[in-house]
Amino acid sequence: MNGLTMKRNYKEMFKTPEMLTLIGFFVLCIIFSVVSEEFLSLTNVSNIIRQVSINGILAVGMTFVILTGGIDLSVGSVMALTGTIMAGMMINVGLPPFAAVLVGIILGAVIGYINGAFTAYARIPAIIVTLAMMEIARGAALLYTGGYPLSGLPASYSFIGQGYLFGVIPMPAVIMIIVFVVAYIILNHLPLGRYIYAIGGNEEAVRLSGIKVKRIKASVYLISGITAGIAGAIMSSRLSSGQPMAGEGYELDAIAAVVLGGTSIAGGRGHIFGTLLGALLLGVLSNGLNLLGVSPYVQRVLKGAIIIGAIYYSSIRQKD
Amino acid sequence: MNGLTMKRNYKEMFKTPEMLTLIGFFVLCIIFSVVSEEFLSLTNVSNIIRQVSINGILAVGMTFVILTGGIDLSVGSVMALTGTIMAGMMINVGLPPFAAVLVGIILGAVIGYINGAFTAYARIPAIIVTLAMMEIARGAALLYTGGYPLSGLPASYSFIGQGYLFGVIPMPAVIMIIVFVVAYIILNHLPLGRYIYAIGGNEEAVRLSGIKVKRIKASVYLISGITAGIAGAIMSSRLSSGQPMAGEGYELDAIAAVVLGGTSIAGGRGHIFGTLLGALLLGVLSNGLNLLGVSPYVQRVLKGAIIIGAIYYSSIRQKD
Amino acid sequence: MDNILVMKNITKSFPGVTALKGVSFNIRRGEVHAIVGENGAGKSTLMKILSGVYQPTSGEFFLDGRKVSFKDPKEAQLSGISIIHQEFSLIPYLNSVENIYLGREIRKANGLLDKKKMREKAEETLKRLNADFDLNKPIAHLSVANQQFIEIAKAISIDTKVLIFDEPTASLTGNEINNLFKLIETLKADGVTIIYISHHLDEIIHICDRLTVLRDGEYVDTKDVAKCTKQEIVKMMVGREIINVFPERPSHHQFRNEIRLQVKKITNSNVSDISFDLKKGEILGVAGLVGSGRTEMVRALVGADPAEEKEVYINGEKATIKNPTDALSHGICLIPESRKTQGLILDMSIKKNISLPILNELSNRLKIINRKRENNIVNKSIKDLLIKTPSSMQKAKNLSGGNQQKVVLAKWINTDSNILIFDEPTRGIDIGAKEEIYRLMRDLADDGISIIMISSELPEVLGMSDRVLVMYKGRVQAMLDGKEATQEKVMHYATGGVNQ
Amino acid sequence: SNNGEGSEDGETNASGKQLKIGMSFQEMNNPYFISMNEAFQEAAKSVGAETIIADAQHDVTKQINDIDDMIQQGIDILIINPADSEGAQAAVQAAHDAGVIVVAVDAQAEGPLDSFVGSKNYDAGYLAGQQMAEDLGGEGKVAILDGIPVVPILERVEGFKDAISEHPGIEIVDIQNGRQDRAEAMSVTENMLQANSDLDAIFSVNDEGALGSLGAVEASGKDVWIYSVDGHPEAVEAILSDGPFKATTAQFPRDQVRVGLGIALAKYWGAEIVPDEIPIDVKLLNKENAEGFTW
Ligand SMILES: Nc1ncnc2c1ncn2[C@@H]1O[C@H](COP(=O)(O)OP(=O)(O)OP(=O)(O)O)[C@@H](O)[C@H]1O
Ligand SMILES: Nc1ncnc2c1ncn2[C@@H]1O[C@H](COP(=O)(O)OP(=O)(O)OP(=O)(O)O)[C@@H](O)[C@H]1O
Ligand SMILES: [Mg+2]
Ligand SMILES: [Mg+2]
Repeated sequence: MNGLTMKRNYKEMFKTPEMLTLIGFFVLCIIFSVVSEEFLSLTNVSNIIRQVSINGILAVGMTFVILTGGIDLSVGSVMALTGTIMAGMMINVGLPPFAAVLVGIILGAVIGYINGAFTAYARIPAIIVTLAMMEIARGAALLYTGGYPLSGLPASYSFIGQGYLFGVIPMPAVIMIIVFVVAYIILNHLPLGRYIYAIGGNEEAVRLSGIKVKRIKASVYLISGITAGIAGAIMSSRLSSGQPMAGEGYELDAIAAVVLGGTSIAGGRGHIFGTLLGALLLGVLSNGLNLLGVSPYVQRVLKGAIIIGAIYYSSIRQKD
Repeated sequence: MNGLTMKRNYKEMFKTPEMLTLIGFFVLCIIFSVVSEEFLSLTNVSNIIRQVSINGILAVGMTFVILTGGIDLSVGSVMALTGTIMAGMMINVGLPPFAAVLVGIILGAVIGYINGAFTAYARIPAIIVTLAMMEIARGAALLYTGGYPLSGLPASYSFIGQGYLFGVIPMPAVIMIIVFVVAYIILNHLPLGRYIYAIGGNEEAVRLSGIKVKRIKASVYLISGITAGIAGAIMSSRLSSGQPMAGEGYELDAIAAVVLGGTSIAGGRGHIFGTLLGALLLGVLSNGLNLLGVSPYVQRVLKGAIIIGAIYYSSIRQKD
Repeated sequence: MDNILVMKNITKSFPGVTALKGVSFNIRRGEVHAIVGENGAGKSTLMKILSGVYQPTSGEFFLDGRKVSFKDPKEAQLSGISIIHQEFSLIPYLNSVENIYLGREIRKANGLLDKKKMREKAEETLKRLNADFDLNKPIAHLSVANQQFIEIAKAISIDTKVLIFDEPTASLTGNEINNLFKLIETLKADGVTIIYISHHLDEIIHICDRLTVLRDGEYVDTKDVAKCTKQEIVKMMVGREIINVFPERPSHHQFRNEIRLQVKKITNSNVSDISFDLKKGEILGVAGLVGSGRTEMVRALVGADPAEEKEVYINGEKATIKNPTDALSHGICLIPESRKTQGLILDMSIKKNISLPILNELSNRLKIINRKRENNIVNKSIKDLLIKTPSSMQKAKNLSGGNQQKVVLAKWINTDSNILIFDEPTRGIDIGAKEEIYRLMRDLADDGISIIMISSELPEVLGMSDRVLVMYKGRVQAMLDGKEATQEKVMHYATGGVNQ
Repeated sequence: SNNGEGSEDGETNASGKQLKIGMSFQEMNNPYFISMNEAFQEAAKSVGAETIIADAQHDVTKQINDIDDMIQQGIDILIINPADSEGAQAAVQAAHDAGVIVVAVDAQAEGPLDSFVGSKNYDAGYLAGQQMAEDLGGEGKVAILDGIPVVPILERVEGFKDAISEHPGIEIVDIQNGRQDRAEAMSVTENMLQANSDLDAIFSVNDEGALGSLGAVEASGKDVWIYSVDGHPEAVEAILSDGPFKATTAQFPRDQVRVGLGIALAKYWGAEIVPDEIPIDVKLLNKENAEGFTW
């Protein structure tokens, strides 16, 4: 009986959405490595991870938000705003990189908290609050920079976005992995994480359990603001400048990563490593198609088709 | 007792979200007409209605989708694709405008149905399906046109987007009003409308009532595809060309109109004329800010702030 | 005998559970047939198969001698089988008329909805039920009882041969139950066959002709109701004798004079000027008709709903309670009446549901949850409350109603609160489990915990309470001593009577 | 940057009102257009005109709406920097019908324009191609980092290809689209470098994309040279720093606006005949001559 249960669990594990994204990921990798010899080279792999990192980090914050049943459409703009503010702090105010990054991340947290407060305390639908914040943060970034990218960052700052740990692991990837591990601990080993899942499942039941639901709902947007700030640091370092127009449309990529990773858009169910997989899958997809020299227009069609296909396939498998 | 109920209903009517959007709308109109003399001129009013029409039409389809608890992120791209196909049909195939528009709208319906089929039958979250479709349709539009806008449309075609009925009412506005009236009848006087509301309220219960839930869920995306096709016709006529890159970000404007109009993003509650109000409010906002000569960057910040402010204010009123 | 329904070897498996194992029996034309059994015995599952919600894994059934299999509920309805579900299946934001006619809309010749006609017919149907309320309100704003009426109206507004009631009285009280019984008589006289599921054996003895017992998904027996006693039925269901469901009340109360909770003047839109006190180790029963504001009173007390006025003293000290968190920190917790919408996170495991309110206590200094302690506490609860589940990892939504209720109880009992408020704690629970829950409440009280128990079941209120608070229209109508309280007295006050 | 304050004795129109000039930009998120706006504001101020500007954010429909709103405000002159040549037609027509003088700058627009002022984009691509071929000694493998498919961009690519076709030793091995966006261009270039390990040079259709490529090339440590079009301040800096960025063909956004506004004013003052099209020269910037260049 116990063996049977084990076996069943084992079989069911293969039907979880994360597992299917994993399979999809490997299938894609195999295809690409057959058709393109560069694909599996060390430099390309580190390439992919570096390219994935910004979306991966944004997707972590998005996972927290989506788990509570919310959504954060402002991440791309907030990333741009924090990135330009960081650049401005270094260039115009003369703060050292570390302090400038801190200022930017705190700003991200504050913006996230404002999103959260309007969503949780004022009960305005998250999609509206964060849509409005998307415009506000973008406008603010443009106002702050006057539309110009802010350049002239200290050379040392480039380490965050362009450097390597031990000479091989790209720093953005290192940061992304740290962000994922912290998120994993919060979601799986702290009460906060449980509450986040529980709120996505049944908010009223959590409230009656004596838990401060509003505070937790606000906090997930704050977390998303922080991850947007971290992404802003990497972005500004990678581009050696604060770009007020960076990150347009990134919110949709982050959502795609989260949902491809098996997190239910209605909240309550999902796994942070699913999100990592989702981000990797998207990254591999665009890297592979680029390596194959597929026309950009065809790439868009293929990308969309593969996303639907992957999820469709996984949904069939789950039904068996 | 009856009088009391009446009175309460009357008072409660003023607390519905639509009513609050209406109030916000009038407040904005009053402010703008005080500070800008051009605002209330006949030509400017017809201007606003024309400017609103594309978003208004997209928002009608979006209302259907959101009422069932879904979302359609592909409307902007589908509008671009149908618009370019219509242009292509006239320019390359030589179809008369009427036939070309029909082809485009049918294409919109087919794409919408594909969205719906994946959402309803394959149970893939709408946000993912339509996100993928957004990429696919955009890629297809670019492929079809080779990236160039398609120009050389017959002169008669410009009537749809640039003409006037009785010499004063802009055609796009006429079309928009027809679309709203048809939507009103479907939602309020046909069983289909009931089912759409009901599915957003409690899908399982609707299924238990023996209603073909999947078919209805698929149909709302089809409707959204049709409205995207209609918007595509107006767009291509207004722009005298098929623009493969048109409509980026329009999905968010359409969602904003729907939600500002008081439709619950979770589905089940809302009113189609609320959506019209929401679209008008957004249109008046950007027209008024333009007339006041507000800087484009500040406009973005203000637009976001006013949207949040309006909904926040309405949510406070509702709580009283 | 003329059988309208014949079931042969019906089996239904869900992943990990076999809910029905080869069930065969017959329903006679025109009878009122009861199905009884413990929670999770498979009653609802069987009814869902008969009404087209589920398809059997194997086996078959015959309606009027014809083999039938329904692919959806509409097909079953068209063949003449309708069901009133245990869990409501209404659309919250549609109004009563729209709900009643959902899927069967009446149209005018031009194809548009005939709203007037549907409204008139709905009014007619509701009149048959003696129900009276605003048909324009979205049903989310109606009380549970009125929602139940809409469910019934929905089912009887169709011509039907077999009508299934799955625990229809779980949210009804006194008069409404009598109305329902009258309705059943009328339907029966009209030749409708009725299948009736309930955990209230008195009701079954009152209105049913025959009964069938299910246990653990298996058919046990079918009997004439007239020929068996309540004791026999209980024994068939549970497999053992239950002599007295209510535990002995202690003859002398050890904490008699220690007042633990004092409530003064709770007032909000649903209740006004509620004052009472609660002693240490006492069970205070709260009785009243549906809609009398019992739930609203306790929700306002724990801060789940706002109150315009409220003073709360705990052990003589003033306590500020603005939300359930404050309440919990003062040792007060409310175990809500609706397990699905207020009690459980259905997609989460039993374990995570039970430990939710106590996660902070289960965490170490770094706030990391101690999994081992969590498992121990949860497993102990499962054992103590006899929750029937393959493992603590089972999702709450896969449990039967009664077992879900036990999970809800476990969740709040573990918070170590001094004041427990149970709102309809045994709603939908089988008699065996009820006995355990009563035992548990009595043990808690004997340990000095104070209990407020809201219940729509008078015998339960009378059997358990040290004192009984009776509510009427949002006010406290009377406070009775438990020993003196009788069915008649309570009903007198609950219907608005004043001191006799 | 809104209503420029017109002086008392400023230019007035027939009805005695102050002259109003509107300028609609395709985008305002990039120094190129910002410097255009600066030149516009200065020039308008010097004739005492009131100014109105709008940012289409790359959306022609928004541009049409913006221009409709400007017409409501009674502009006399419209300087349009079209987000799309065809799509702007309705706006040009509406302005024209309202008696507004319309001049397109930077990119052509359909409809009854009074004049068009724009860079010689074909030359810009051609010059960059020539310089690349020269630097490579007539041999090598090169790639194109394409952009948004609008006429000026397409002309640059055409000019570049024509220049390269004069050197049979040079092969175009890859064309990818960086959407003229720095972050996008960086990722695309990373992949391009991966796919073509023996790449010698990249031509980007604009500096914004080239700066993205530069980041990718520097990070890869490969010796790949970059050529581009625009004259962006950061590009100038990069060229002077002796890195992989070798040359860019500079445009003159301020002059385009100045000339465009001048023509419009001439029309406004009554000129009957003005040139339909005034191409503005472009200038190749490399290490030798880039010092001191600004827009
Ligand atoms: N959808 C489902 N998935 C998995 N298991 C299920 C499902 N529905 C019911 N079960 C299981 O089938 C068994 C029978 O459930 P059912 O709801 O029929 O019980 P019941 O007799 O109606 O109980 P109650 O008196 O508590 O309502 C239970 O063990 C239950 O957990
Ligand atoms: N969602 C709601 N909207 C408006 N009024 C409500 C709502 N819920 C309850 N009420 C009203 O509040 C009063 C008390 O409600 P309720 O029926 O829950 O009382 P109760 O005594 O707890 O009864 P029970 O617990 O048996 O349902 C009633 O007048 C009811 O109509
Ligand atoms: Mg049941
Ligand atoms: Mg109650």
